Amino acid sequence: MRAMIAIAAAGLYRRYGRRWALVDVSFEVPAGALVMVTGRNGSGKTTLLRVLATAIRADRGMVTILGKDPQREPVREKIALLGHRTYLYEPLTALENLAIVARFLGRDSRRKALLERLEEVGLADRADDPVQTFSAGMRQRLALARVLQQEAEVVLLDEPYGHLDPPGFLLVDRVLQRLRRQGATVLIATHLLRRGRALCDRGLVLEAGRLSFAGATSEMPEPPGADGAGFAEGA
Amino acid sequence: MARVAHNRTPHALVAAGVALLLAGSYWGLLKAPREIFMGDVQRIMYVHVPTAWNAMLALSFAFVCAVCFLFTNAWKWDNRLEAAMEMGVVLSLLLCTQGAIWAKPTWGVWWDWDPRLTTTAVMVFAFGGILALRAFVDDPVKRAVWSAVACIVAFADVPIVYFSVKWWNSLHQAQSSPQTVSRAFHWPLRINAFGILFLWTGLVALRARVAALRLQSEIHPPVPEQKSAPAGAPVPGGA
Amino acid sequence: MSGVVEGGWEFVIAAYAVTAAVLGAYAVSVFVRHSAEKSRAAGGEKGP
Amino acid sequence: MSGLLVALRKDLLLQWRGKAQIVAIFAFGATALLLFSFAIGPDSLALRQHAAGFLWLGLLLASTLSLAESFEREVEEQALEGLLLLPASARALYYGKALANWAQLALLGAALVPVMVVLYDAGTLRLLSLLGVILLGTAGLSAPGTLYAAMTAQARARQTLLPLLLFPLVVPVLLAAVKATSLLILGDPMGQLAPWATLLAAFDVIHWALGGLFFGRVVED
Repeated sequence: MRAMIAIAAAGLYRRYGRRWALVDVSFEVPAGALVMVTGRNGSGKTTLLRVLATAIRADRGMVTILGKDPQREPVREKIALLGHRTYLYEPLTALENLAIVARFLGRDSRRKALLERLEEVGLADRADDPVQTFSAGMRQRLALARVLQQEAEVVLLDEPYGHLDPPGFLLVDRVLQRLRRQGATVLIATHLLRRGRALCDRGLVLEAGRLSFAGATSEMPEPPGADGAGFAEGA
Repeated sequence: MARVAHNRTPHALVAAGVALLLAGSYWGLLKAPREIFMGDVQRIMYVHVPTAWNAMLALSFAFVCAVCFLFTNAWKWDNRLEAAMEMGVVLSLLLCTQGAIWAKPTWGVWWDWDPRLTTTAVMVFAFGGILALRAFVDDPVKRAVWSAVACIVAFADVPIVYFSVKWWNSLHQAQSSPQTVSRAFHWPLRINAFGILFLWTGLVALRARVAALRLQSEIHPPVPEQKSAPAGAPVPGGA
Repeated sequence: MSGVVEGGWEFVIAAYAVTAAVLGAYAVSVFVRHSAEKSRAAGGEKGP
Repeated sequence: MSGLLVALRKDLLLQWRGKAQIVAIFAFGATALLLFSFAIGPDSLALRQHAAGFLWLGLLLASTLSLAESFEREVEEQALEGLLLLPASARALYYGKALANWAQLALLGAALVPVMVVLYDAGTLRLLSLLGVILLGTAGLSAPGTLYAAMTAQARARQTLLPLLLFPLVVPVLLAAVKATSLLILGDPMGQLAPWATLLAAFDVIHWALGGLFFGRVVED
């Protein structure tokens, strides 16, 4: 039997004003795959992830998530997005931010369960501090915990390694591997080619809004100037 | 790419409107007899009342456009909404000015908090505020949806504003209304009413074209290499 | 005594003048904007 | 229903964390009341006569600050978008926020009453009726205010836009609330309080319904 398709994009176009951010992007991702999306700054990675997460609409084309049209059928609860913005409430504590998500989704919002989640991202000792006292890296960890709190089947992570320290890099690696074991379909947008190659089985390369490569990460072309020398990939 | 129609109907409407207005004003100013109680000042009514009808009509059309936009998401309704709202604000502003000019010789003050006139003034600010909102939102989709919503909410507010001002100012003397004038006074009123109607429909049609052209330059750059764009996809633009 | 408003032609003239001025100015502005947008759209299509 | 309670709880918690802001907004309103009396001069009769109008003007000016503030937290890290993607119902989010804003504005109004009594010598013993008028009036500010704040929070020149859009719309609230409060302070020989309260209630019903109907369209992309 053919593997189920978790994410299907067909002819996606999206523009911002006069500029096209996505041009005719089509691909399919089988369920359970771990896929990296790469490309230079402004090549459309963030736009692609936001379109897939239904945060923004495509101007043309069709997104299918787990066989459903997310604009019409209830499939949003199975998608989680880690975006450039953290989706956190600054004046609230780490624990309260997670509790809000848990309550909206009808999940266990007791302190013990939420603390476990914070433990996972190494923030248990700051559980009762407001987010506005957090550093950028700590916010990223909390945003990651917020995404994990959704327990989604399709997880879209936009630069999950952003702002993180070397232990944070390892944390993201662990999270990705765990998501894969649980059978989630994961798409990460990242500039860390070596790391992405090691972790992911498939890769997508965007160039000025167009998909220039889709296939196994081992066959992925080196983008010009990205020979690894300029990329500090941490621990 | 949607082409903006180049037909001349709006120009013809504007020309017809101007001609009717000239004829109606000639009749109203020079041929119609003096009114018994109001004297010559009554002649302001031949232009004031038609303006009032048409201001309300233009804002009602804006409301219809807003509802149509929210149901269809078609850009033409957004273009028409922008045009009709602007026209409605201009006509309402004109109405307030005429009302002030009418109030001075009649009641001795420029502004007397008459419910109809006060409601019109509130509408100028309400719909003028929405036009300001449009100017400050760069994303065309958000601009269209928000102004349609704001237009519906403001329109729903009109009767409440009217009744609240009416009760608030209930000691005010009864207003003379055009229904009380004799048949001889009807013709200039009607001719001017149709004159303004033709004028504003023509102007709104033209203004909607302006909006369509601006929208096209804003959000409709040519699709790079239109090789596999699916057919039937929504294309913005159009008057 | 009869309450008839005498005179007032200056107000009548003012009302008609204001109406003509406002409608005329708005009409001119619409025509100007229309021709400006049309020539801009035409220029954009001919551009490189 | 449970979504509404979760949203309301979230907004009340956010307001609790921003209590310093609420105190500052109250101070702004009280300052406005003080300044209005300077505009009239030390004429106790005239001040008493205008007390209700000043109270509601002060509340209206303060309300734009508190309404705008309530969306500040939603847009700075796009938390509102995060909740919509969960997905949380836009209607629940709207009513949660509008109820929380209502509570805050009513509290603000109640807190400004003693200031009015002291400054203008304009008190009333019909405290329950006064509370009712404040509740009805602030409900009329909160429903359209929450809808418009959601728009203007994401626009340029938002400090100007919110009052520009909101003030013409809430003219009936201002008229009716001022009249009703005036009747309570200066006496109501004709029994005119009920029609004004009814007008406020009608405004509230219409705008609370419209807000819930349209909020989804306003915040969804």
